[in-house]
Amino acid sequence: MMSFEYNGVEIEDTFAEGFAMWGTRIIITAKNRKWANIAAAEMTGFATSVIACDCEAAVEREIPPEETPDGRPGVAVMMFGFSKKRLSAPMLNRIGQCVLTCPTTAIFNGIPEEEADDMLDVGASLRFFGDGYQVKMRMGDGWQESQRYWRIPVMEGEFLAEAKFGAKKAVAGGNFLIMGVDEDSTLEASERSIEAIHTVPGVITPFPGGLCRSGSKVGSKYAFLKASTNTPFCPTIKTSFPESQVPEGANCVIEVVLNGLDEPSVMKAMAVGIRAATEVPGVKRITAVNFGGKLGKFNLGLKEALEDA
Amino acid sequence: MVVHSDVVCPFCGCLCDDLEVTVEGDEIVGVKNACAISRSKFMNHGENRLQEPAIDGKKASLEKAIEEAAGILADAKRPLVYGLSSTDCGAIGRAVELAEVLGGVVDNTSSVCHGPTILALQQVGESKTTLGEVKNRADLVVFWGSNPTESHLRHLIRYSAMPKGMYVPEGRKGRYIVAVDVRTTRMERVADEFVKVDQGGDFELLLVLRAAVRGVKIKAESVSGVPRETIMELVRRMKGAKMGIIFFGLGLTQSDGRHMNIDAAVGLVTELNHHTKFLLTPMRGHYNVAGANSVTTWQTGYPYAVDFARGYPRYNPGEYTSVDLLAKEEADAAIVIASDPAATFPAEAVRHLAKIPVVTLDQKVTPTTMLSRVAIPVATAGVEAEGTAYRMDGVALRLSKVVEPEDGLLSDEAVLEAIIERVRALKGEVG
Amino acid sequence: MMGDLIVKGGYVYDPLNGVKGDKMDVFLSGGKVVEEVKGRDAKTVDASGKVVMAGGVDIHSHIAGSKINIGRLLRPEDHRKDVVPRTRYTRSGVGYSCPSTFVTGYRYAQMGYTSVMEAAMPPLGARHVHEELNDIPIIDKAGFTLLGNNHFTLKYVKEGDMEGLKAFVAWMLWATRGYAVKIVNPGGVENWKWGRNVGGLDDLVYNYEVSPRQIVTSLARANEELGLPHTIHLHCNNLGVPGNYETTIETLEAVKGIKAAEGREANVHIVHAQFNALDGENWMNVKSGASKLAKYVNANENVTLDLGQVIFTDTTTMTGDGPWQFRLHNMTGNKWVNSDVEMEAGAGVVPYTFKKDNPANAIQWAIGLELALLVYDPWRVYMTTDHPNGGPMIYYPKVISWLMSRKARTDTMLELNKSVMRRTTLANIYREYDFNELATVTRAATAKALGMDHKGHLGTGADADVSVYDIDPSTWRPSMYKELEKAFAKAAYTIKGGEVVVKDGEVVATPLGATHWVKSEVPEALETELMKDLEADFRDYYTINLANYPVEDAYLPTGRPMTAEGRWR
Amino acid sequence: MKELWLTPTALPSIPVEAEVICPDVVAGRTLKDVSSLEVYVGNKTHILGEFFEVEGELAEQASEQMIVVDGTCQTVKYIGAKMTAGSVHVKGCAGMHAGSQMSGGEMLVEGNTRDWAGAEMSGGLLRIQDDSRNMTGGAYRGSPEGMTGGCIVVEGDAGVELGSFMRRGMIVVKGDVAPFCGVHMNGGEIFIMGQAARRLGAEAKGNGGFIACLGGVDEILPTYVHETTYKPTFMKLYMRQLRDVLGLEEAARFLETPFRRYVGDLAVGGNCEILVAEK
Repeated sequence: MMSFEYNGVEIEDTFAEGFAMWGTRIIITAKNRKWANIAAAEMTGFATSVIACDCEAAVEREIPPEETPDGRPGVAVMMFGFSKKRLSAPMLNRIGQCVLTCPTTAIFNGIPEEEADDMLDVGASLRFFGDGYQVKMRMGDGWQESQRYWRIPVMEGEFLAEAKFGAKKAVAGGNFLIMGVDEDSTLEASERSIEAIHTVPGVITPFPGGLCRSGSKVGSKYAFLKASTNTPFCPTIKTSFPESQVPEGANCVIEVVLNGLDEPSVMKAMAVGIRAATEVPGVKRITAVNFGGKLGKFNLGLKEALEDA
Repeated sequence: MVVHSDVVCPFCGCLCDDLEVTVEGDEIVGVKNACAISRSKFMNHGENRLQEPAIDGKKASLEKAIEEAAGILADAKRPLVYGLSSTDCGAIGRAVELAEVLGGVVDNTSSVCHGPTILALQQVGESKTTLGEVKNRADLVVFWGSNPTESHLRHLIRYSAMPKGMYVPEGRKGRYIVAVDVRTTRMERVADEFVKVDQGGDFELLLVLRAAVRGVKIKAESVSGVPRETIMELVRRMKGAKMGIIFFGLGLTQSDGRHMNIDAAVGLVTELNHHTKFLLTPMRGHYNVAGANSVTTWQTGYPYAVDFARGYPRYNPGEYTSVDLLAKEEADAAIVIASDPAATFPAEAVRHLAKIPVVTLDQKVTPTTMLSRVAIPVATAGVEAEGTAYRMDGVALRLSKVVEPEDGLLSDEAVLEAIIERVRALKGEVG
Repeated sequence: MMGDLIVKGGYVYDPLNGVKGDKMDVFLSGGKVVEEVKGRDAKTVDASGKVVMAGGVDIHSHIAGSKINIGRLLRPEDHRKDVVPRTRYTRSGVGYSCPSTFVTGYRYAQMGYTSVMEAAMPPLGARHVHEELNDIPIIDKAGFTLLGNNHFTLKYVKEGDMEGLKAFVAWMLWATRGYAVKIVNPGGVENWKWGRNVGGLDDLVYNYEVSPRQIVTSLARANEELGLPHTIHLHCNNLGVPGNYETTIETLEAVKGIKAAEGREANVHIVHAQFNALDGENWMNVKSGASKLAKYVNANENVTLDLGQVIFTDTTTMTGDGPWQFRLHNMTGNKWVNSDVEMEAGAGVVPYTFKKDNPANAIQWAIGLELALLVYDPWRVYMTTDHPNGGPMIYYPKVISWLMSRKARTDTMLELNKSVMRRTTLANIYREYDFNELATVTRAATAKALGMDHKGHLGTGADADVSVYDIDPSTWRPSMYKELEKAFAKAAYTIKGGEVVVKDGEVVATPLGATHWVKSEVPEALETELMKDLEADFRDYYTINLANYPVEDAYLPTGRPMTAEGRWR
Repeated sequence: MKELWLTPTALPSIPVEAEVICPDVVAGRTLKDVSSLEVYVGNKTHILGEFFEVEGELAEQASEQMIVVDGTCQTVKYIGAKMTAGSVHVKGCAGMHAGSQMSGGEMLVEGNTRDWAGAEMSGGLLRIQDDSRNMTGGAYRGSPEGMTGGCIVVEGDAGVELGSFMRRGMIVVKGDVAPFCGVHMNGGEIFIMGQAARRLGAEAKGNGGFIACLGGVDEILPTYVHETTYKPTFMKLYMRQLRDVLGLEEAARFLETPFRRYVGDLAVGGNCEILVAEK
């Protein structure tokens, strides 16, 4: 495989294979940062990969009070699902179980209608939790952009939820693999990578801490298994696995996986992530995972990403 | 000597139709069955009469007076036609036509009495009946802010309290009568129960009654000075009545809250109809104020405060009502028919009335005729002229002529017709 | 004195006289249609290329009296969207669902209608009705006296005193100057005075212990034995209740055997049948019962009906059916007026909007048209909107287009809630009225049903009421329904009593039309008995004296009595 | 925006009905045309130019048109009525029906307005910098729908029946409000920063409607029940809107204020809210 050098690190001239998903952004606010973060953490729990989770979700960023609709500390959470329906169902469940239940929180749409490809009417179902005592709140009718909220009475007070959330045709499956000489340098590079990625709006990294150490490939020798460990990149079987792709001198590989609202954001996030990784000594090579373009419609080339950035 | 029987009384909204009027020559010498006010109206119809047509207080011929009146009105930009509740429907129809020809405003006395009743009706409706239903069925009668012992003297006897009816054969004993008012009136002696409500507190009491009828638990110890126990007892009575009715008067329409008081009363009655039969009826004052509303409505779509300035009727009490037009110094001429605004309107309105040319048609000398540029005496409808009048409940009756008017005295209708004809001529509309 | 008039060269549709679009002249003289006019000073109305018919006769409308006036009073918000300025010839007013009196006359005349029946006159309110009728210019009018819940009716029915009932009906028609016997929700309105209703033909009226069945059959018999020109004019029980087509058919079965008066087959007229032809159990699963009702009507010649066609608009409902109006108020939350009339009747008024996306409304719309198209004999089904209940009468041209053009129906149907396709048969009906049938359902048949021999046709001796519409039937096709609508909205000419009152759609003269009423002599002995009865009950139960009850001659400046010969025992 | 200047010259004592003072009417005309637009005084027809000096520029589209009325016009009715776009600026008082039934655009009245200002409004912004009288944002007689959208800001006091039969939209009053505010209300929001007189929310059905009393209230109807006192999150949204969009700085004071929540009108089975700021 062709490769090129970037910041002294070998980058394979390959591409990450992104695929289409629907993505949304929810802004959770609360009385203080603590409760906003707790709600966000709960809501994005167990949402790493649609292989076995109902959706992919993660915190995009924390939002300072000045920028939230109600002036309280906020967190932007993004969620991705394979269709509008498979996005709104987990949204409803997770908002219902993790945010509605969490003291002092409120939720707001994070993708304005003019930027969205569609609006998901989560409030239409969520409101029923009010058992008839929910109140429809309208703002701006006839003189500003019309906004709709539901006010649902809860024991602690009132849960305020915006009725509709913008959804976009988004890109999931952005990734790159960092291969380092040892665990310390690889982990360090990966963490820096994630930090950098979080500076790019519209992108999340749904795996633990943004990182996936296992990787995965489609299928397995066991017929009942949909996916299994990414054998070509496992250093411990570097020799015994015939087509291993772990380079000489590399003893640890960590995958960075990211989803974004659009292709440019994902590309940009990959670029800043890769660049941050290359700055850590001990990183041997960086590559990306794809399936020959059979799985997803986005070919997110590493070279293009770095060149554009 | 001639005895006219079944004569309709042209005094109050009761329009009692059982009067016996005895006439000798041209004089009424006796009135039977009538209340004191009615008798006095018949017996004294000749007193204090406006003697002859006058312009600026000086005697004039009828033709001259009509000519002058037509001139004043035809020249005006914002003429007001007002009064009409104490004359017959023929005159009312003509008054509407006059206003239309003039491009002016026609308004009647409901503007200052039961106008709020109409505004409420237009908001929420009403549930009403002719008075016979009350006589025949009502076992609960509520008088709210009305005192028939002083304003509608035979109401209690003929319709609402005393009469034996089809399903109330016991008469008074078959009915429970409640009076609600802000001060003790003679109704306290008539009623089985007198509920004293704080001044300006009717609205709250009506709302609470309605809520209680809906089954809402009332927490307040008292509302508008009425203890909770009294309220709950009243609600129990209302829901338990076979047929109940509320008669309301100016105590409700002209007190704090005005049309909203009636709105709330209508709401209470509507609510009660989910449980039993309940109705309400306004106690209209002038004998044909209901007719004034009726005629104006069928001719224009609106009951009072109708503006023809744009060639078609427009309606807006508060804007086209007489008191507002006068107080805002908007009207520049007025014709008053069978009414005495100079005695009854607020001072600021009267002040402007005194400034503008006024034409008045009346039988008697009144403060209004005295400030009028043109005053034209007319025959008394229901005594000296026939016509139609509408009872407070909307029943139309034929007014009779029991004596001939003095020579040359025309009815309101005839004078208005003559004025319309002259105005048309002045505006070049003849032919 | 009016001059003679020749309506020249139009396509004349005069179904009663078998004229089906022949090109011919109509001669008018002395307020009548004549065979020919002599002399040169006859004026000519050029009708060439146009449709000529007798003036329209509306058999069921609400144009005068306390009910419509309550509607007017209640709805200033309705008036302001349709204002009518005064002109050189006409008074100003307001239109839409509760038009003022003057405008009512003008608008009917502008559509080529020259006679309109006020379908509900409470006797105690008759004076009021006549006052308003006298303020409705141009058109001829008549009021139908409400008798189905009258104390005396119930009393005579209870006593089984048919002769007493007949005498009372005859006297009432005189006292109110009424033209026909109107029955509204028999028994239900009396029960409403206790806040109740009747649920079917055999429920009992409180205190009187008589059933709607007895009331209807007795009044129908009395009506026919009195030889009144029109049959009973019946607003059935259970109006607006899904499944009520059964009540309607049951009612028709009940009157079936009653011998009709001489000269006609019919013994009952069902009003605004659309509201009484609902199938299903509730408003959620309501469907059309029109085909079932139509089937019954096709098989039974004693029945006539009018449509009560629904129009999709904001309108004002008003009926003598108090309990129904309360129900409607509770269904809609709209403002509600109830108005009871002692000893006799009642009424209710509620604003209502028929909406295209409302499944029930879409079905109701279809039911009216199904009835019109599935009843084969146009002489027994008449066009009305039950103005303003189904919709304001200004929409008659729209109804005409639906009757005459399947395309017009389809175009409307496509905008409606889909239930109209599934729960009615309208989409499968291909019938389209021709001009002859239209003339039948709008004038010839209605006049005939009313027993007005001088109306609804253009034969010699008929009243000189003629309408001319600017549409050429030789080139018109059903796809051109918009042109049709336009032509019937504004008549090229309307001629009333031989005088041109509308020209090019504008009113040019406003004579006062006649008020028709029926005079039926009562044998003296019976009348004496009746008066004794009336006097006693008036004294005890009414709030006005009997002497002040009958409408005085002064209220009938243009009264036109028709004499009915009764059969007495 | 192009500015058309109308300077009142000699206004008669009888009100002038000038619904032509509206961007939709003047846009696309010439100054001469505008000057000869019909206005009504009593039963007579006049032209605009008789009562106003007409100067300035005219736009093709209403949305590009601003009308400045340079003076006080208490007796001029229907200014800005039924406007759909553009802007009207009255540098004085305006007569009855100012901005009534407007559906878009902005109208500013520097002085006070008479009855029915913004009545049956469905969109746009009407700002009155002094008092407004009765029926502001209300329904005309018989109509079951008053305001259905848009925003009215009254910087002075407001008269009775403010927002009657309101269905949607927003009204903010900086001063005091007379009785029967929000009567028959069925949606929409009303904010009262001064003192609210009694009988507010009478016969209100609710449907998401509420009245927020920030400056105190004389008396709550007995058919409203007190539910709780809390700090509603949603109120923060409105207070920020008042402060940031409408420039009402005082609103910031209520960002952290607890509110007493009342619900009614139980007489009509309603669930309208009255929220009273705790002092």
